[in-house]
Amino acid sequence: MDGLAHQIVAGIATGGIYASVALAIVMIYQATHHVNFAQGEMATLSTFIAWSMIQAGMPYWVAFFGTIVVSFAIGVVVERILIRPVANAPVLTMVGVFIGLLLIIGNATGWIFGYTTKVFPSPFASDRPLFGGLVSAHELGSTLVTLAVLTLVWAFFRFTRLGLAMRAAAYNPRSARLVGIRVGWMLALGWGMAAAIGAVAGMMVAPVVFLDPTMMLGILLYAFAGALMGGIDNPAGAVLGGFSVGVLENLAGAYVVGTELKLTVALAIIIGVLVVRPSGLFGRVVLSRV
Amino acid sequence: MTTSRRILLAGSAALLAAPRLVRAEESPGVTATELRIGTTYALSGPASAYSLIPKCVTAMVKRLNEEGGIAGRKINFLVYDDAYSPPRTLEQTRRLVEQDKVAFLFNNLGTPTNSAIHRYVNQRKVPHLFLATGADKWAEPKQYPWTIGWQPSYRTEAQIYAKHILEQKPEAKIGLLYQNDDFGKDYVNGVKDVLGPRFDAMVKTASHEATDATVDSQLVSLQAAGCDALVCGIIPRFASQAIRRVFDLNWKPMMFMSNVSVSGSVVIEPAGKEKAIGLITSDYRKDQSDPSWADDPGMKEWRDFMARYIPDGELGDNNYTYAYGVGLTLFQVLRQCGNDFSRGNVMKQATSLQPMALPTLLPGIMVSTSPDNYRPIRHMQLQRWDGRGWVRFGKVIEGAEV
Amino acid sequence: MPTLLEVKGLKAGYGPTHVLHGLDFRVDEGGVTALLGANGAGKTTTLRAICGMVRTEGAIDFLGQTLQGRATEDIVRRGIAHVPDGRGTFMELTVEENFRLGAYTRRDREIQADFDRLCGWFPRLKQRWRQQAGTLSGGEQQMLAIARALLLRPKLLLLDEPSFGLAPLIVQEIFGIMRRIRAEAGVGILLVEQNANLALELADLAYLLETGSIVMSGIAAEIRQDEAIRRSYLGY
Amino acid sequence: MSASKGLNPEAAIGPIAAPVATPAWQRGLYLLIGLCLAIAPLFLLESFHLFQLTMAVIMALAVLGLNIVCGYNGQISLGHGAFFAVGAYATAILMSHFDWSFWATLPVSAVVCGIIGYGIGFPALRLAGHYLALTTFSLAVAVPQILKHKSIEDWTGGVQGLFLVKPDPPAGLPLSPDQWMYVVTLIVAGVCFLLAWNLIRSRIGRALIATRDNPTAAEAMGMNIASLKTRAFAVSAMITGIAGSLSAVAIEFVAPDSFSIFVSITLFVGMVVGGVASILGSLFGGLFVLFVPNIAEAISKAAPGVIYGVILILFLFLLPGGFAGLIRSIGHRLRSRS
Repeated sequence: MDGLAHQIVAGIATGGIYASVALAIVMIYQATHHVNFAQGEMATLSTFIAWSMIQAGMPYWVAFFGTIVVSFAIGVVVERILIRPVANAPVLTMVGVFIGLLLIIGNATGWIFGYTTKVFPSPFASDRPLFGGLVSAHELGSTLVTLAVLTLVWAFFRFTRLGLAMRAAAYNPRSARLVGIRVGWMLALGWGMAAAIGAVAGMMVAPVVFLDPTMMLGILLYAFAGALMGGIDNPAGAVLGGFSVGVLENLAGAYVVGTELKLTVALAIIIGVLVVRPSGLFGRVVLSRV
Repeated sequence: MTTSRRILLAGSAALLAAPRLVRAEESPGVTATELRIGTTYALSGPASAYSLIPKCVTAMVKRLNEEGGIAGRKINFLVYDDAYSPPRTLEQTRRLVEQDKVAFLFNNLGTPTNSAIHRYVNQRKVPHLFLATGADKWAEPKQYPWTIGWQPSYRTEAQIYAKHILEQKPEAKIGLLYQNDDFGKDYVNGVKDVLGPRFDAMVKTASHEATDATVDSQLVSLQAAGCDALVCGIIPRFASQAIRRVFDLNWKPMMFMSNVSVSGSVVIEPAGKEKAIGLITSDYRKDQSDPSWADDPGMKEWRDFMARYIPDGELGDNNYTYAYGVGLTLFQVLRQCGNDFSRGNVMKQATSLQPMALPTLLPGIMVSTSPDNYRPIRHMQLQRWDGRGWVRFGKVIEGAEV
Repeated sequence: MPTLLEVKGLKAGYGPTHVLHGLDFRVDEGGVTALLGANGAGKTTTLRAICGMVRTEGAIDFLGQTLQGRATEDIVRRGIAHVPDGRGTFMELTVEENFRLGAYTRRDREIQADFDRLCGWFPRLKQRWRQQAGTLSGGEQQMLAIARALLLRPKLLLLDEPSFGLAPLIVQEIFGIMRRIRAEAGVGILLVEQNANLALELADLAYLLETGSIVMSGIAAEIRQDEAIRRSYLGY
Repeated sequence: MSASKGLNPEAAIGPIAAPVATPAWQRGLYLLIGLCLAIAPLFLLESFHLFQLTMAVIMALAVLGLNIVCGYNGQISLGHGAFFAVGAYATAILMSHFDWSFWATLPVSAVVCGIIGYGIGFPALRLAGHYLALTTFSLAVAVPQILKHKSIEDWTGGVQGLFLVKPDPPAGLPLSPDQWMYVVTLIVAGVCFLLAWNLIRSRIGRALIATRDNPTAAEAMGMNIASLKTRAFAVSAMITGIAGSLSAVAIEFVAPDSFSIFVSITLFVGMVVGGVASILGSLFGGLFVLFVPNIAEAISKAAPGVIYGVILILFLFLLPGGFAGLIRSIGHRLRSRS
């Protein structure tokens, strides 16, 4: 049973990675009601930007916050240039643009920074592993960072005027305009914030999985599963979902289906949740009477 | 110039044979002034980290052409992108063979990709030389006489580890961590070769996917199974993770790492130099980050070449040392061809290389081939990480004898 | 009473087709103007045109300034609140959040006071304060939509068929509230309604639309008295 | 739009007008021209280009499959590479393990893909728009992993893949294997295109389009939307699966690495660039996905993917109807001028 406990702890540690990316996905969904396929690539690009800053000699935290600012700007620019023009187009067009974005950002990152694996530093001391070596100080630290981001995001949406306006703009843009909300800017803001959160996720993930342009492809899928499990419009649920997927993946891999099908576990969770309980395990069910 | 002298000496026996004078125009890809050679590589996409290899070979070809080329001919080295997709490899290979009419193919990248063209090139009788893959299947001269590998296969490497474990810890419980693809599976096969029927009782396997975030879960399983030896057939990214995690878990197995993932600067340093102490691998190349090769003439030759031809190249990347070795092997074949670059003769010379040392290979490791030996490099030496560098121990081991 | 909204030669439509063919009408400050007409006459489009939600030609002047070519958000920020067809409440958000959104553009300190005042007007909303708007009944949603619009502290309120789909009793209640708005808030109202009788009772001015043109206009009370008009145009 | 005030007539018509009947002689003429265009390369091209063209036709067929469910029926799929893979493996397994002839494997491959497509069509019913895209995207990412799973390794050859051999030209026909492969591909693809053409122009085809453009109205007209959508998925999977079968024999090799997520993305790009909801567009799409990587490689050796993405977005922005839309609008302009 010792093995089981270890698997669970290790799963939580990996789950922290998924949770941070899931949070970014939920963020963009809350703000824009889009599921951004290029989220992983954008986060990876941000992490490379941070890496370049650190390579150039900047202290870690300067690079950290600098990257957040730059990523925010990138998110806003992407929304303005690529998403805005097709805002009223069919979903197919939108999905097409996301795929195009994925191709462009993913390949451009590889082109600029190369595909060799790079080391990304952690701000947390790594000499004393915890829980019998199952969790590194970095994993604990990054989980705390994720929870801090979650708290910030939650407070922002729950208590601030801007947060409420962003949710309103996403739910019902026409009505949002009628209360004077500048919907276009809310969407751009949402993209910016999602990109910034993605950057944080990338910077927390990279010290563990090492930095390369394809770092996020697998993670993104688990993160999607986590986000859906928690309810795609529920940040806290997404974080919880991310951790759950980490644990589930380990348990299923170690005891049920074998490690060759871990990705398929994520696929099964995605399909299962969407079909059986589309609002997620922790999501609110939206009732509407017409 | 040291290069050519070294190779001249090594290949003197072949040079003594009188060149058969065949009109060059009769062979595809060969004119009076040009020799055309092609390859396919992943120049784009995830596997394009390896694109440094053709980049290096192209630079070597440039140097060779500046020095006068081969038998009065300039070499034209064509590199096409297959994005590591087998169907694309076939398309690009057919383009090279049928449209560009290359004399032969050299150092194509990847196992699935080369598998897709394996039969095509053999049907067409196009030499398919020194592939950039460590799979075991390229040494079948009877069925596929036109295809030949270069580096020792992963399977051979795994055999060496398994044998070493049996010598040191006959009652070991072996954990085998491998990536679930052709590369990783070869480690399973190699260990199986040595252990035979004892495999199931002695070995606990755990695979991971290239898309996985971490290999923590697998390591936890293997540790929980009571393994006291660990063989890892994994790529650098996961290697660093595994070294670090095994240390953190306070698990002290006899740990073996695929020589794909033992670069001091790429793998060991990220994991922590002290955390890797005791790690064992077997290699045929010199690790350029190892200070003991600082004054080695072979590595100096390589560094001079890099400084002149690829000044912006990342010297810590061992793709460059690999490329330098395989490139020199090609040039030796071309020199042995004399003036006859017909496909038949190219293949004949490629499969009759007298034992030859190369500047970027470990001392004592020779490249040699014969018509029934399609494994140019069969030797490796075990080495152990001592906290600062790799320390070789034991004698040079010939994989095929294991 | 001074003029609040003056519309001249308003043309509007979707794509290449015109739905409105040159309308002239006005709303006075604190007054109620009713737009009457059958389904498809262009009433909803007229309201949308004022709010900048469709492409328009002609003059739309609000407090002496043109609204032509402005974005919806800007028009709203000038003091025009629109309760559109389908109500435009935020179904997924709570009643409280809908209230907060209503006051989104305001920065004054009286927002809380307005919340209390409107809760007094709509006690049912107070009861459902933390419930999702989507769970409210149709009447409650209509009340929420009106409350949400009033929280903007508009000078002009555009109402698109507030009685649509509601039970007669609820309709009575809502019209009662509109009388109150008129009396207490001093807000000008442009009311689109199919229930001509109710609308004329409330309105000062009335315009009758038919296929995108005004076929008749006048003082509401007079039209209400005129049996001929009622018979031929309003059908009751 | 408010549902309470009736339907918006524009939305009901949709971006693509209902097909207009063409006179029979004209259709015959088009068919004849098409046939000549299709057969000519057999005699004009050397074998490498013929091989490329064969692959282009195969990709076109796969794009056609995607177009049926995605273009005509509006169910977004980013996972059609999965059906392509299943078709390829069905043929490869039957040919290499059981020595079936290529022709005999085709119906099996079609049926297997049809069943799997039908199966996937069910959860798809409950997923719309982004969610369906996301789910199928996940499927495509997971495909290589499933293909090499050890429980089916004896059949699939695991990571090593399977080898098979092109069908030989029938004795007496003076054709090389490459030429014969082209003919085989033409025949199979031609039949599929004709069937698809007829399907789209039939009552079912109109129902598919109606379901895409206005499900409420379609349901009100008595169409069984669930059954239409799942069947569309099945037919679509069948066609893409047959394309997979053809690709297996044309390449003579299948391996998990041949069916990465990029196959699915490629098909999607092919559909958008060729023309969404256009039979002819699928053909352009096939040509595009085969030849553009080469062009992209020529523009930028380092990042053809960037060029690919840029082309995709440019098409979405400037030519949402794809090549087919471009040709259609040129045709309209010419006709209205004369």
